[in-house]
Amino acid sequence: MMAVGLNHFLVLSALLFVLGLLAVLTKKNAVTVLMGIELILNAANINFIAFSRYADTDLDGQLFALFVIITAAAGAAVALAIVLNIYKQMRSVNLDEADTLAG
Amino acid sequence: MIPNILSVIVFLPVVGMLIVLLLPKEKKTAIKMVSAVFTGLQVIIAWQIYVNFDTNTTSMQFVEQVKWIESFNIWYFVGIDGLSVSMVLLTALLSFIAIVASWNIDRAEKAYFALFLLLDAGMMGVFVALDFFLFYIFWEVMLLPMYFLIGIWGGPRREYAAIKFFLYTLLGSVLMLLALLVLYFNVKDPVTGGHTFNMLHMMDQANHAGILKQFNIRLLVYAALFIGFAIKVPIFPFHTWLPDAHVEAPTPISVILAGVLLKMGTYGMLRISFPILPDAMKWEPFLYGFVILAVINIVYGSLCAMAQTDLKKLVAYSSIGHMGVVLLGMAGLTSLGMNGAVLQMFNHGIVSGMLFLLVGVIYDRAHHREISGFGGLASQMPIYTGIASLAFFANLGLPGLNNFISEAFSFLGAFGSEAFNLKVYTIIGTLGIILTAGYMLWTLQRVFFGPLNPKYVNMPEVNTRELITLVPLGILVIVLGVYPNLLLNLMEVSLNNLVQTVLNAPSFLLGMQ
Amino acid sequence: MSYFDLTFYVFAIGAVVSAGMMVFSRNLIYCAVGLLFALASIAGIYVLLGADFLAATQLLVYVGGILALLLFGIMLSVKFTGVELRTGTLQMLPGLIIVAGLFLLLLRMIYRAEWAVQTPGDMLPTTTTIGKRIMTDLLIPFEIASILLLIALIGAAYMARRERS
Amino acid sequence: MIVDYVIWIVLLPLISFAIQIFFGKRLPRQGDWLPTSVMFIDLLLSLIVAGKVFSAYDPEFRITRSFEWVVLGTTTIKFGILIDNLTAVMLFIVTLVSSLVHLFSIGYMHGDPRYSRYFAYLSLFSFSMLGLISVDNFLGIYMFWELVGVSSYLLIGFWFEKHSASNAAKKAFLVNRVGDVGMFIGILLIFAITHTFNFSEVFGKIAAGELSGALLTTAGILIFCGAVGKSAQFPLHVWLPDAMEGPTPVSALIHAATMVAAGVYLVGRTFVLYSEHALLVIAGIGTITAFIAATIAVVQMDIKKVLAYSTISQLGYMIAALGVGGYNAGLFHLMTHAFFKALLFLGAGSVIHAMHHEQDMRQMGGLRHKLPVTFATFLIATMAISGVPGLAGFFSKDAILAASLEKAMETGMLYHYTIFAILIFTAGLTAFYMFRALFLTFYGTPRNKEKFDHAHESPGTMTIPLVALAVFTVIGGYGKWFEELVRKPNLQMFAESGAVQDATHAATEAAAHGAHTIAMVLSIAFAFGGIAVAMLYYYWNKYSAEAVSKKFAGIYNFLWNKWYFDELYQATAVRGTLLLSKAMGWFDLNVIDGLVNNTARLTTLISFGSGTTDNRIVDGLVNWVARIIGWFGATLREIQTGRVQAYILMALGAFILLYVIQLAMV
Amino acid sequence: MQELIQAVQNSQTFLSGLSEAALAIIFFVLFGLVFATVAAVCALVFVYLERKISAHMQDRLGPMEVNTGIPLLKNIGHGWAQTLADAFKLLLKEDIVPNAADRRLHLIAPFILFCAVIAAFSVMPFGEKLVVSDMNIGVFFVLAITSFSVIGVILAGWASNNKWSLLGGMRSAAQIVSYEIPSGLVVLVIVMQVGSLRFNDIVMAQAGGILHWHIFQFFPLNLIAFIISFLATLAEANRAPFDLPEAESELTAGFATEYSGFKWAIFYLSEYANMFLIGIFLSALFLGGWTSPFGSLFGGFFDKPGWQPVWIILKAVAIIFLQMWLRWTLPRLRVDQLMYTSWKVLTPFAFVTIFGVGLWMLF
Repeated sequence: MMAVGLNHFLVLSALLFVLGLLAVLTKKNAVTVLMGIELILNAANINFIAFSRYADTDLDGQLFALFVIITAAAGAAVALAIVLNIYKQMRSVNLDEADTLAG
Repeated sequence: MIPNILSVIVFLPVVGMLIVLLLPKEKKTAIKMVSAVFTGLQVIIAWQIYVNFDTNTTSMQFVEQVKWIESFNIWYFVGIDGLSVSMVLLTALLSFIAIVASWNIDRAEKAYFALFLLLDAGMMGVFVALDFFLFYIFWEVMLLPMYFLIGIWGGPRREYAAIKFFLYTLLGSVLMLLALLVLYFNVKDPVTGGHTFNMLHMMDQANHAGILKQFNIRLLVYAALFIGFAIKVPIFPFHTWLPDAHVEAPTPISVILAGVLLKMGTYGMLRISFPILPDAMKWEPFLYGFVILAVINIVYGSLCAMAQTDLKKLVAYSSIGHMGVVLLGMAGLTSLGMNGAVLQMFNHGIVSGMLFLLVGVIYDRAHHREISGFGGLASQMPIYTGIASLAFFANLGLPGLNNFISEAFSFLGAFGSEAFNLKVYTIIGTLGIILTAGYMLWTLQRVFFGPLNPKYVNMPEVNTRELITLVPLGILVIVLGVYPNLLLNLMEVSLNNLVQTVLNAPSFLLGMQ
Repeated sequence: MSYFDLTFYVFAIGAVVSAGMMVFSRNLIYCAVGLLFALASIAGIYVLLGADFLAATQLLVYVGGILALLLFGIMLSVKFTGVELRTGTLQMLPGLIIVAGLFLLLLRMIYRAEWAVQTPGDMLPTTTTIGKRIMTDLLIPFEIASILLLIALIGAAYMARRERS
Repeated sequence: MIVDYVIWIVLLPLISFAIQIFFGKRLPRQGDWLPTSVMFIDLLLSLIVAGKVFSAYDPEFRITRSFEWVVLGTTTIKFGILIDNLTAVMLFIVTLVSSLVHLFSIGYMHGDPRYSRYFAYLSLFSFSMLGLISVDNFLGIYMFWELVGVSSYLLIGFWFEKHSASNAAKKAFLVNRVGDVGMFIGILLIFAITHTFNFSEVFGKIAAGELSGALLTTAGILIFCGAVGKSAQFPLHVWLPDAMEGPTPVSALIHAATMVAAGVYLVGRTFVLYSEHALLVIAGIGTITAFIAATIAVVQMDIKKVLAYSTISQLGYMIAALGVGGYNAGLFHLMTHAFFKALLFLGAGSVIHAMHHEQDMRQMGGLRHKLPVTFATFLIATMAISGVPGLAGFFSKDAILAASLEKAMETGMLYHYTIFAILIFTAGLTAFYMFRALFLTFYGTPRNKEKFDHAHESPGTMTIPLVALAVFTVIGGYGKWFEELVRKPNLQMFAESGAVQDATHAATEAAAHGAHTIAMVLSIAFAFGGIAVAMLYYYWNKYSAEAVSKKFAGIYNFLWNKWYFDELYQATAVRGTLLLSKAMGWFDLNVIDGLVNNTARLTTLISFGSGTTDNRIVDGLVNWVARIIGWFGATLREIQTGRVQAYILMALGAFILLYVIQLAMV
Repeated sequence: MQELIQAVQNSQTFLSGLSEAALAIIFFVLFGLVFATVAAVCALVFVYLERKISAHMQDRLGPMEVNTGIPLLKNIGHGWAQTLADAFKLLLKEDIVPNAADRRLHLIAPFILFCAVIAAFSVMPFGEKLVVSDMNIGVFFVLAITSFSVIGVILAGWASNNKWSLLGGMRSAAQIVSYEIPSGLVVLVIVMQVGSLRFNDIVMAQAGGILHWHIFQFFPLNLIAFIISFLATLAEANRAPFDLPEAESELTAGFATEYSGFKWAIFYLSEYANMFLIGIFLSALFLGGWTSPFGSLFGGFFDKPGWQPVWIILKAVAIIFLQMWLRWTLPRLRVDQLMYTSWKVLTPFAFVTIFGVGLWMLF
């Protein structure tokens, strides 16, 4: 395995991204979807930081990652509140049942 | 002298309308007062115009020219000359009288008076506009309120009448629009070289370019304009809207309809078709067709009038007859005939206005207009009979009253016109006088003389409000009858000039053959 | 294999495996735990990339906060305790195909693109520079972020309240 | 100076009319004194004018003054006054008769509800009549022509409650209008050619030959139509008998002396206009009218009707006289006729007044003792009209007969001889029916006892005018003044080349004298013949009129129904126009309006047609398209599962697809 | 870590041949074990201490009997081997797992908790050189790692599949999370004064005798900060007045009810390790860490590097004693009081101190 370079990190983040996406796409439970989303965000963060490390000197990437984390936290809180409300509404959190917006 | 007096006189009623619209619906008297005041002001301004009118120049007076729409070279171009001054006075006077006459309109007064004032502005605008586009706009503005006024406040078959009136005039104005466009695109603006709506430029044949040079196009445009105005006059085949409109319209509206709207057709012809397309006008087949239609109008109108049982319809048909005389006078292309025709337009406005008011008086009391329904009113209402007989005699052309003068001049003008041999037609036309006398006296006899109809034993005499509307018209009838110069010397110079320009205008005929 | 590579692979594999666990496991809690280890290993990767401050924030915020939140979410949104928390999957096959396709595309992109790569400098402590940058250039985003968090807080609290009452 | 008098003569009645019409009721005695006094002032003024004119005693006497009324570019229309001997005489006649009638009506109309308005109308009539006489141009004369028509309309239809009265008024006005239109066309023709209305200018142009030949004759005839209408000549005479519906003084004033004379005056005034042929036509119509009227008068039973027909026949005489060139004979007869006919009418009026508005002679009889003054004056007038020598009537009628004989001798045409023969015969007839009326009313036994007892002589206001008129009837005829002053105008007089004395005048003098004596002899013979026959039938009752009427029933009925003219006109003109107007009305209502409505219906039909086709074809198409889209929609709807994850999946799928395609393309 | 690897590689021992990565693994394992044992030993000592102190506080003797045969040690007496006995007992005790519980989670939970606490030690400064990994973000790392324990608690509560343990878990998780905030804020106060997150920088800032300790700077504010920090970290460790979740009367042992044997020992151990962590953490921040209280008084004798670990441990023990003292004197807080103190008392005061110190430093 050649020395760990930028591409490795990119591959890793791509892989994580894909896994997160898979979770979002396939998981029935809303909470797991949220987890999937968190994972996607982290994958993005890895990219940011990887580039901030390899591509430029100052820490813009890291700062951006920081803000991503902050917003993710806020997002997760609100998302979870919503999920709980859905639960209160429909007694279950399975996304395939929450299809009232069906066409 | 009020600066830009014409814009004031045109837009004064619009201001009035706005004020009326602002007033709450309940304040009926206030609405009526406001509209009366504004039309009164209009009469005063009209008097100003009359006094300050310079009677010996042929050029336009009180001219106002402001750039309106740059891109299409449309100007707010207003001005009056001998031809339109009488019409402006007539409109102002009749509007005021019609407002006073509509004092006992009881349905939706606010809308009524607002629409009326708009109509007034429209009419005034038509007579002062010198920019064809502006003319057309006022033509349409005048059309709409009239539709509503007939359609809402009219008699039993008002919708039918209103729609018929609207469609007819609309057809006319569509044709006029076509002519307008052809003229717009083919008349070179001497100043800028581009297109122009300015009528004065259109009148100058030199500015005609493009297809307007070909004679058959000119004929087409003249025909379109003719039909457009013919509907308004109305001329024989297009006249059937008039009786219905008159019968169904409320009294003050039919006063305005007969008094002013009919004159717009002839005014249009004199202002637009004659000067702009003189050769098309002088083209033999068109001219003789025009004269034949005029004569038909006279004879046919009088005969139909004789056959009517409804008083208003009778007056309507008599208007058709009298307008026939105007057309005849115009066709002669003599100064005497032309002056007679324009004077007839004014006089007929006064007389038919008076007749409709009189019919209105009876209608308000008896709520029906069947001639046979009345009888022997003379003994019951002497003053009313006096005024009515004055109006009736004026209508049948008794000398000493205004109609005679204008009819005589029109016939004299038509008969003696060198340009065309209208002698035979004029003689047939004079038949109209007998027929008019016939049905007028017959009506006078059936309505006023003979034993008093028991139903109307206690019919109240004409009240002061009605007198206010009738007396000034009566005075005018007598004064103009005795001394017509009051109006004639106003319009004489410009009408002679119009006749001369049309007579010796170059003919594109040669180009065609 | 340098120490650096080793740690990278450790963390990378840890992250991927736990992410896989999260995705494919049926039991909700296992998903949560999977996510936990994934996040932890990602924190590790941050350290490898010289973002020590971020690693700590990652741990603090993600693992301490969000994950706890998710766990709470899972527990509160379960009809009754004790039953095995099953969460099925939907349209797994198509999902897999699409996701695989996407992954290939990403890979292609990664290897095709010529990244303006520089040789990485040595790992400097980042906290001070981050602190300085936040307080100077990025003051406004920082304040906005704080407001965002406040709003999220209030929103979540409000919803939670209504939810309880 | 004289002109100012004339202007005042004309305007005074107008002023009194204005005052009377508005404030009549409120004036003391309902204002009857105002118009009457105004009339007497006018009489005085016209006497002054006459005096001045007679003192000048110059046939060429002529004063004109005019002012510019309307200026229109090239044509200027001037309006003015023309005074010459003829005007002076006419002024005198009109004012005299009018004032006497005013006086008479005070008594006659006493107690009428619309008393003041009656006098207003009288002064309006006087104004228009005086205006007519004094005006100097064609347009002016036409205007006053119509005004006179209107005032006669108002006066005839005075008692408009009576249906017959308002009908008569309407009839009068319309018939006049027909005549007026003829005249108007004539004026048009003249104006078209000469571009002026003024008499002298027109005549100057004719003299200069601008207007000549056929055009001149037609113009002449057309202008004569006006006269026919106004003076109730042959075709348009039907309105005069009906005009008797009006109050008797009105008939006296209008239908005896003044208005009807206007026609004759017009012909007189514009005599130069008539070419030879025109004169023939005029003479013809005059004689026919005289003959017809006389025959109808013979059988009339209503006293006023008799007088009406006698007026028509006398007018026929005057027109015939003018036609045959007896210019001053005709006009002289006009003057004398004005006096005795007015007298006859007023006499009849007082009889009717006495008999409480009974006009049928069959109810009268033996009134000579009851109404001595009326009887005396009536007798004088009857003698005058019959042509008994010594009275005014004889001189003027004799002059006319002489003129016609002279014309006959001069032209030697059978046409003129027949005219002379008819005239002579009608003279006899006139004498017969006048005396018949006299005997029926005043002699014999009273047929209506009850009315006879009530009859009493009329009050002073009514008898004075009778006496005055009687005086004029007697003295009116004497003196040659009329002949010298009222000279027959001829073209030369107006030619710019200055007035050339009429050389030929003397030559005709001698021939005239010969004809004169023959005519006089014949006229006296016929007059006394007629009187004798009348005495036979009605005085000595030798033969009974009824028997004759039974024997000649055919003729009698024919005459009794006024030669069926009324029915003729009714059938042709009146009903014709009404039918035509009904037809036109119907035509207008159904055909034109029908046309419009049908086009409307057509358009609705077309629109309905296009509507149906539209919604079947186009709509069909549209619906079909809609269905397809609906189907697509339905199928695609499955995709909208509502599950967020499905959407993301699809999005990503699409993204990959695009990416791949893009790759493939590159 | 890097230098160690370099040193080994070029030390020509049999180890240098290995790749860097292998060496890294070896070192990792090595350090892990060292810490685990040190922590374990300390915990045992503290367990014993706690038992004795609480007894004496309640005027009783505490464990006296348990002893071993080992010659020297047996005559210490006072039941010093009691904790050993307990430990052995727990190790041998049957490990019961509720049948419906989630076996794997049940197993992992305690270890997560334990790892969280042990990992925090890697940063603690026992001396200027005596620190495992002298991280630049030392303090922040401690906060981050301790937040792991929340997960452990939740999982423990959930995995034991019984209502009480779940509620206990939830409640203690809530408690830990809500007390994290004041402790985090208060740390900020110190970091503001020192300007760096490294422990050694903080400690060195307090060199020079007791007067230089942070607790005495900015007089009242830092003292308040110390108190808040002390209480908050206490609550985070679920100790004493804040130990509602384990309150015997209501929720039996809280999230640890279903645990027995070795796993329970782990819990117990991590609790005491946490106490010890708090001690060191607070002494480092407020009480001058490894600096001697005497500063240059005795000619800087006590300041020598050798004394540094002694001072820090002494201070830690003092804090631990304080904790124990609190435990056995104050009554337990109700849940709402618990939350109330956290949100309505500690956090506001923390803010006050931050502002106060901030303003103070400006002038």
